[in-house]
Amino acid sequence: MAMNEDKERFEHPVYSVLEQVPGGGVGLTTVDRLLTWGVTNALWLFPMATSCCGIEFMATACSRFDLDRIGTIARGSPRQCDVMVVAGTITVKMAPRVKRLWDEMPEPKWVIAMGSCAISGDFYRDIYSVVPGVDTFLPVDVYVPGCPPNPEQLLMGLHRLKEKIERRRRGEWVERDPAPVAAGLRVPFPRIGDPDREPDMDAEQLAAAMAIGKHNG
Amino acid sequence: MAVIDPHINIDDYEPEGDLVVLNLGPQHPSTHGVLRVKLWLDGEVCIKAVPYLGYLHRGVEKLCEKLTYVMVTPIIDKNDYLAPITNEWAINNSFEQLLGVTPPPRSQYLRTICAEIQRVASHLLWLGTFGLDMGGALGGGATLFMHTFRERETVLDLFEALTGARFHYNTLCVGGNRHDIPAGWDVLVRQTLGVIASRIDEYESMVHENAIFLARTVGVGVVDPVLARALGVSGPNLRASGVDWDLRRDAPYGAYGDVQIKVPVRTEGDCFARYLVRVEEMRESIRIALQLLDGVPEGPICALKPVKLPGAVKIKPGIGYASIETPRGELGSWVIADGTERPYRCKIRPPSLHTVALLPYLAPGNNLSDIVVVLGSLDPVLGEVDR
Amino acid sequence: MNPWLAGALWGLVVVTGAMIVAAWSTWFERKFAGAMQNRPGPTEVGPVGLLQPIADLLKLLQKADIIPRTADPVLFNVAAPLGLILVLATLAVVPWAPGLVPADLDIGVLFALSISSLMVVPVFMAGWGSNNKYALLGGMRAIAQAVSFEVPLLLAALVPIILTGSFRISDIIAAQADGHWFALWPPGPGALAFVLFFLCSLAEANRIPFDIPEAESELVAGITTEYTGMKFGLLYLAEYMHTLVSSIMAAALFLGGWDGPGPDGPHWLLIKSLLLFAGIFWVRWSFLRFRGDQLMNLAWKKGIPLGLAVVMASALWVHFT
Amino acid sequence: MAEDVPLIPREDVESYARARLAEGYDYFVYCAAAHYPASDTGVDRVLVEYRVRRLPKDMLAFRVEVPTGETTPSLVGVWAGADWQEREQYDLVGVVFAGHPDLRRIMLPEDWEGHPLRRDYAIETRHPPWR
Repeated sequence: MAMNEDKERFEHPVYSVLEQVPGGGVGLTTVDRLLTWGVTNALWLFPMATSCCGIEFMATACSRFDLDRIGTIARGSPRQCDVMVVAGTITVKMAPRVKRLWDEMPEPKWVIAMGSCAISGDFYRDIYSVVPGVDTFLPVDVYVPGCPPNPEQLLMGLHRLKEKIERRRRGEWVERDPAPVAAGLRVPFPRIGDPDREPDMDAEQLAAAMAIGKHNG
Repeated sequence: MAVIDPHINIDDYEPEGDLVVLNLGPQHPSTHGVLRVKLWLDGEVCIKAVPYLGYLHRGVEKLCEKLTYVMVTPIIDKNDYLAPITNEWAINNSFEQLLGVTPPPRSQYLRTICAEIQRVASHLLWLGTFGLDMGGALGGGATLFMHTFRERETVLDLFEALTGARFHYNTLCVGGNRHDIPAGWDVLVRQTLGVIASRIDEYESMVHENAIFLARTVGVGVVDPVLARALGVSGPNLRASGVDWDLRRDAPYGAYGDVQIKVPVRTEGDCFARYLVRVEEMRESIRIALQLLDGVPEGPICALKPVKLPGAVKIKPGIGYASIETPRGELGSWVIADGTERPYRCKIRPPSLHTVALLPYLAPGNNLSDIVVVLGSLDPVLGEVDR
Repeated sequence: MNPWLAGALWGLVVVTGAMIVAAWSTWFERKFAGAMQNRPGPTEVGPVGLLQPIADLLKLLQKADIIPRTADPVLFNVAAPLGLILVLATLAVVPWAPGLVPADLDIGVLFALSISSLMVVPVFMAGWGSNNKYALLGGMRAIAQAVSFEVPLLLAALVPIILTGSFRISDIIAAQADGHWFALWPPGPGALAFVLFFLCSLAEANRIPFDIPEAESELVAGITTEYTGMKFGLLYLAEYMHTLVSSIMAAALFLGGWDGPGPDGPHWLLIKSLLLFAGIFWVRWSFLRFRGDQLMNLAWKKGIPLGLAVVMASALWVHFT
Repeated sequence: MAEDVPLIPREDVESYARARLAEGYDYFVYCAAAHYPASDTGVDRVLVEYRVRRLPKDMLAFRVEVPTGETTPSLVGVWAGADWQEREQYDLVGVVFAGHPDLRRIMLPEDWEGHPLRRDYAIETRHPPWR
């Protein structure tokens, strides 16, 4: 599975080719910086916009804030995107689809959880049909809190994601963001990679995601 | 195009070519949220459309039973996320009716002005996304979208000045408002609405006589008024089909009794008529808001004393229904009170749910491109469809 | 000079030039769209965002290359480069100045048009090979559209051929010397044929208002739905190149090619075609999209009769002068 | 302003509804249901309320009581709008409408257990592997 830890080890054929070149090791650092520059300056977003936060996402893409300034555009197909922005509440019925779309995105890829519903479920965290935060099934890189977050906050989140990518690509160890504390969460649900998470949960979620389309519902 | 029975059994249909089953959504650029429509296509012509709802079912009604009357307002905000203030108003209207309080006139005026400004913002967003449905994210639609969002931002600024939030204001409470008008707000409102009024003319000149816009909307997705009434369709969608009914005029609430309301009605019932009605409504809303702004009475903004505790409001047993006219139609709340500080049952009557119910009737016989346009012209908000 | 060496040099120059123009036209388009939409467009990456295409390219190169398990791997993989190759092949017959032409074929116009009409093959290969319903619908629409618009496009291209009496593009350009551009002279058929040719090449290149094969609002991303990384980049680039080549052809056939005030030369062809190219962006960012059947109506009921009329008119002109 | 809402016996609902439709009440507003668990005031039952309008001004509501385990006739044949509304109330409250053409769950996945808006349904019910 595509986990956070895997991203540090992600290797492209470009690297293996360059290592054969005499003196390539020195050049690799420069090439790596160039490639990192390319990645961080062309983050294409997949708007997983389900509710209110989706409207603020649209506002961010529009003329006052303009995502295009930093080279970021939104594409409709997950195959061409780098960052999934989960904007809005994810319900039990929707979660397998989100998981499936996430798996359809090509590496390297990142997730931004936008808004408190995507972060922890917020108001609805105790509701029978709402997933208490997308970090229970997606490896969230950046949390953008707010209900909904202002466009400035989403831009800040993108900036933070860039910084994280750069530091990771330089080989630094980047701690995961701490799980936001949802006060009064009655039924805690461990997020991906937590030690108290049931070991076969990932496989179950994957199986549920792959099963969609086999039945109506 | 032959009229196809919406309840056709797909096994009985003999296609000209092969049948394609296409799932539009739940994550699709133009389903306006997380609606999923299962389409059976013969070539590109739809034979049958079955919408599947519930991808945003957040259990708001169950949550209302667990929260007190005071705590319900911020939750309800999130239902129709394009016009949050009308959600707050609809639910508080029901509570006030059961409680037997009437908000003071200043609060009524403020609510009405906010609702009308919100209607402008909501319709602006609709116009933009309607353009996206026809022009795509990389085309003229995007240009229209960006322009309408520019104006919508200025409306959000007004609300930010009034309540501190861009949306999800939590500004109404049982018996009145929380936030009084800040100094200079009325000047700001006049200025902004004046600009928007002039910009609406610009949009009209951009799309109104555009041959492609006309070709895509005129005569597409005609809604039959009898069917619309039976399904409970309301708001601009119903008025575009020739039914002259507007709660603001026919059952006045808030400060609507104090103004003359001209309700735009079209009889064609197609996408273009819905566009015309909405654009005319924007103009009308601006006029109403400006007219009310001149006569905002002085006085308190809340009939009850300011709420300090979440359990401060208790309502004696009873069942009540009250509804208001939102940008999408009749939004009502059916509330059962049982004498405690929490509602026993809270049912929201969302206009969008009834609007989406039109889709199985409108889609058959249409091209795939037209289905997207028809869905866009109905302006559903999935937050309130699924609740 | 050795013909092989000459061919290689020409290929290098033309292909590199066209690639650079197409890559930076994405930057130009984003700035242009920004200007139309009250926003700045790319600003942060390099001065006024000029390095944005390079960043996009580097990013696309690093993306994982996913071939869906159910896709047809041959069609899926071949479609993207094939599109680009076909578009570049068209450039071989474009004369940039008198004597300055990679391959001065005596059937240059036919060659260019037949190659550019082959462009629908990779598009349908991508649509079919992806094994995705949206992509398939996109591919089907592309074929229907190409078949419809091929006829008026050829009819419009016949007008300069009839007026010149030659299929050789350099002859056609030479016939337009000293401002006798076919878009202006003879009055009437030339101008109509130019408009028709331009509109049909918009449709051939799948540009708004004729971009139904990749209508984002209905088909998510159309034929490119399943493509990742650089393959998507190639398809995207091929689309831009196709638009660019259409502009160059229109400039050569109707706007006098290298002819212009002051010294003649390749710069005039470049300026004219880039202006047409910018015009395409202008159209793209201001128009909505037609529906499929309306498009067919336009091609068969308006385009073909108009094409026949201008061909007849130009034949009569040649006959009586 | 408490309105007077008649409680119709279940067997008469359909004829009552048809009579209202004949009077011109052709606008369907909603169908809502509330669950009342067994108590000293009555058995375990669901209260269903229909509301219709005669545009522009008149509005009318009527109620039906359905004991748990029994059914009430569906009004889809009278007002087409009752279709999805009754499905929703079946899904969330668990009241079964006899004669409904397509009584499936509408909001929740089709394999869901229980009806969440019943008073005995715990709000924080788990649904592995998603919550």
